[in-house]
Amino acid sequence: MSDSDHTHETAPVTRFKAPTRLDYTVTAAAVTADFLRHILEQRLVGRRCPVCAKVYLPPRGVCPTCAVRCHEQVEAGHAGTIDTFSVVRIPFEGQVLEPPYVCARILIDGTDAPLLHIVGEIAPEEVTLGMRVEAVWDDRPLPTLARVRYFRPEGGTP
Amino acid sequence: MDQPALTSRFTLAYAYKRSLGPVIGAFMTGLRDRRILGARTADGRVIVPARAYDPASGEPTGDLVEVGPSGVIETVSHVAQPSPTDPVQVPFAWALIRLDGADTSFLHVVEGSAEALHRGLRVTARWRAERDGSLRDIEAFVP
Amino acid sequence: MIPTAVIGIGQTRHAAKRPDVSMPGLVREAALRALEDAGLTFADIDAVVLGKAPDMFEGVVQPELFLAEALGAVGKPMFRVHTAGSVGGSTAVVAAHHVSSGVHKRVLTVAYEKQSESNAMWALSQPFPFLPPVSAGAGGYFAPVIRAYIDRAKAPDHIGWQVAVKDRQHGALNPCAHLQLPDITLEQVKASPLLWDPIRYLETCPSSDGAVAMVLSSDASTCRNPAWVLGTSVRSEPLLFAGRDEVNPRAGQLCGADCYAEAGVTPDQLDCAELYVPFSWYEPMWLENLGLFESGWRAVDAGHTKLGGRLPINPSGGVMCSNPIGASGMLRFAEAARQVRGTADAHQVDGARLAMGHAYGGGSQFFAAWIVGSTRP
Amino acid sequence: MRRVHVQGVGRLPPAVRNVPSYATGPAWDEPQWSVAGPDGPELLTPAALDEAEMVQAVTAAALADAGLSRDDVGFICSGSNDYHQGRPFSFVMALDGVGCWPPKRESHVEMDGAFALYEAWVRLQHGDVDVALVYAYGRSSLGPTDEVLSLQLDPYFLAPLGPPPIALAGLQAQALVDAGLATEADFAAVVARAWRAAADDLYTSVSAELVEDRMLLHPAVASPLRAHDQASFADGAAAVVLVAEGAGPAIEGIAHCIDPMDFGTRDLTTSRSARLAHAAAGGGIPEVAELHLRFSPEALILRDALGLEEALVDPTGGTLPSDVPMVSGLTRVIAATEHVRGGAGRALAHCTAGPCLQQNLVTLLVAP
Repeated sequence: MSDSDHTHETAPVTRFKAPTRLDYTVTAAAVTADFLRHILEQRLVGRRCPVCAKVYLPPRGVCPTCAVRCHEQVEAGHAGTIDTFSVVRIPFEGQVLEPPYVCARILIDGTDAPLLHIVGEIAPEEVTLGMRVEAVWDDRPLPTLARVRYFRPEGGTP
Repeated sequence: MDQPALTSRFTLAYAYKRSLGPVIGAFMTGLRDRRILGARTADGRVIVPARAYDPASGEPTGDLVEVGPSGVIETVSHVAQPSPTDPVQVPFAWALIRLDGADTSFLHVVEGSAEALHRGLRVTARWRAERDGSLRDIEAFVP
Repeated sequence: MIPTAVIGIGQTRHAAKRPDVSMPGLVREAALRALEDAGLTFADIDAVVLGKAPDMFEGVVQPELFLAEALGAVGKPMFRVHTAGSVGGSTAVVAAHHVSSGVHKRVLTVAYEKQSESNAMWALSQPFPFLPPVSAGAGGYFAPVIRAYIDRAKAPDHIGWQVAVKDRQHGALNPCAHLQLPDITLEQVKASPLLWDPIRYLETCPSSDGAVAMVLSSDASTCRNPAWVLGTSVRSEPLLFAGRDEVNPRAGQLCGADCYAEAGVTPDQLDCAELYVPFSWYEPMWLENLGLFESGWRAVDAGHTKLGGRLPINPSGGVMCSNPIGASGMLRFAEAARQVRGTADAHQVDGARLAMGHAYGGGSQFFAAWIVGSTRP
Repeated sequence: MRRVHVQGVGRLPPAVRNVPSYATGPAWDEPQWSVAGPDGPELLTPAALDEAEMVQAVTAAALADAGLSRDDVGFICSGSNDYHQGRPFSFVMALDGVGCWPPKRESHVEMDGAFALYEAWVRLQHGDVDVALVYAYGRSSLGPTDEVLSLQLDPYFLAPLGPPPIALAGLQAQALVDAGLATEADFAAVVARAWRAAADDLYTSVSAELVEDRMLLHPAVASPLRAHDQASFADGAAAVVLVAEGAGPAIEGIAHCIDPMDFGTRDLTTSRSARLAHAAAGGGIPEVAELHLRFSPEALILRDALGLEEALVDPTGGTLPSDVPMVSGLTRVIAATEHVRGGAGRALAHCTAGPCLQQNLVTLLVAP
């Protein structure tokens, strides 16, 4: 037994902390890598399913309803329509933006399924279903969907 | 692919909080107080570490019983080069130790060279000076 | 198919934190109560089927492995299901099939979550490289769907408040329920902060620690009041695809239809239902999705879904009162069984003979349901 | 019980990563996966495919092998683990690969795909569906597979000490040696034979070789085990189509069982759960067995527990040269299926989970 003893606690032990840390190295699959390279060039390029002809943005390696691989790349527009949205008003762990902000499902022109993104340059109360919005690009060359900083009302804020 | 792959590092890290309940809590409290506790099963065996249930049957256990802190190595696997996450940073072994008074063996580490450690060797717990109620309150077992 | 019955049910007291128990302690609290209710011990059980949501909530990989000892599964089959939020329901279905198939006679099924070991929001919002950032949180995912429902159904705002009040009034009759808000009012719900517009604070479920267990058996001879499993179903669809209707998902409709067909009943024959409603607006949405009412919000507005109403929904208080995620679905299934066994105590629906349990998960894409009855099929 | 048949199989060859540094033989190229492209088969590196694409490749292959279409499938069940992929709900996006539309009866286990196959078999016994599609996918290339496996350990009594998988396997191996049941040379022989067999197997991408008499010269990592005694991890995916009343190899029995995790209450020289699972699956001696090995000593324990004395074991090389997390058990079923298709009368497929063979599943396949 140890001679010195610095432990003076007498209350029962009821819990302990268990720190875990796992480091991963992730490589973007080819379909995602293509999309992100296009994003760097300020282009939104989706993929079309060879069976149902639906266009997905971000592109999908496999059509989720037809289970076939999608190879054909399709240039989408930089504007779209708000399918639906919510206003995030609470802070939470892991959050990137300062609330309140509008999180919307946007159907980009030339695509068939909505993209989840942020709507900016407009008061949350002013956002409506069916509103037309356009991409505002970030100046930084981010190889992620954050290259589009947010979407704003088409033609800029009135 | 003729273009370079996009590769990114990603870390999943979190400090989970484990609440212990009465029996695991008593065991950890015991370690902090330099005591190793087992639990007596319905058929009279003493299992270590103490748990609220018999691992073999799931049935509740009864009294807590102090065991060790010395015992005998039952099985040993030697590690010549400790990794930074290992409990000790000198040559050591992972060992199943039958503590005095226990009917099951207890997994911990034993310090020593491969030549020095073997089945049947008597070892005893060396306690950490700063203890907080976890298995690492036992720094290692030593011959 | 071999007739299968629920002959034992146990659940924990649900709370934001259960610092008084370990994970084995939590699951045993439910499992031992279920065994006691069934008049059995672990030795009588042939197999254990465990469900819970992501391992990352507690930071233990495949926790069924270390929990085998606590659940008396040593020397037996131990099975683990994970289908996101619907997991508790899917797990009960898998357990029921273990019996109905004739593979086992008596199965213990358990579902749990100990969310206080971490922060669920953290576990779910870890930004993964190259994926679109999830910047909205759990409510942020479902709030746009709720907005779309409100817009489509032309539902008035107070429907969400009504469900929030009704479920908390029901939960106040259930001593196991986490939230105890017997005096909650519409005004309080209406005045509570908007979290994810249109969802207000009091229209959301809590985050809970809890577990639930059931004993399923092909031998109900020792049970005075078994709940017979008349129909089971699971249906899934992809998360995101062109033309997907998340307000009224096809997988949910088919899950309900399968379940009615297997049970040989029509929705109007049900005496009550426990539906997976983590945000109050999901009650009217699921009422329509499952074909229980043509207009969900009008049914709520008319009081049809209250205890004493035409079809009481979530008499236990539901997910709106207790949400140990991995267990939430199985709690719905177990509460449905309690109703037809006549053991639902203060939240008993008088004379309930036929009840439905329902769960969903992922982005409203994984569905599970069962219908239980007091009469042997 | 309904007789259930393995009607179709599909898999991606395992993409192996951590081969022992002292393995010899021809250097192998980075493995490539052949998947359907717009103009015929396309060769891609594993990293080029996302999980949905991996699942698509194997499920399409299994359905084609079975001569069935997606519309014929009544139930889908999959196996995977979030931690190997590094994110919660990884199975949600993978579901895209199987085309779960119109909505299917579908379920998922946080276990090896062999357990998904077990659930599908139970579902076929329930009787409401006749065709089930099972798949599994896993990557070891993304993260620290050993550390993920260590997070399986009891979070109160084992995980805080952090023993790596090879340390626990080392204790099991030493228990065998102490009991006089095996020697280090026996372990080396298991490994050398597995790698030799894998080099001859068309399906594996491994062509490295371990020379038996030189293997013991390398230092132990956790005595008596050396680096080569641990399976090399790989990426991969696999799928199986099960049908009731079909023509393919038939499932004679399938069962699983678990031991305590607590090593102090187990006899590590044997596997009670493997023996019980084998008995529950019908027992008997197979002609050929495909084992899910994480460490070489497990071959000796399973040979005894599963009664394999007379059986041909792991003619494909098994999992020591290529262990795909959450997939290896299902690929054992596929390998066993192919043995029966090739004329074997009775084949055994094994799957394990947890430290030191804690949980075991046994599938017995026979000619239809």
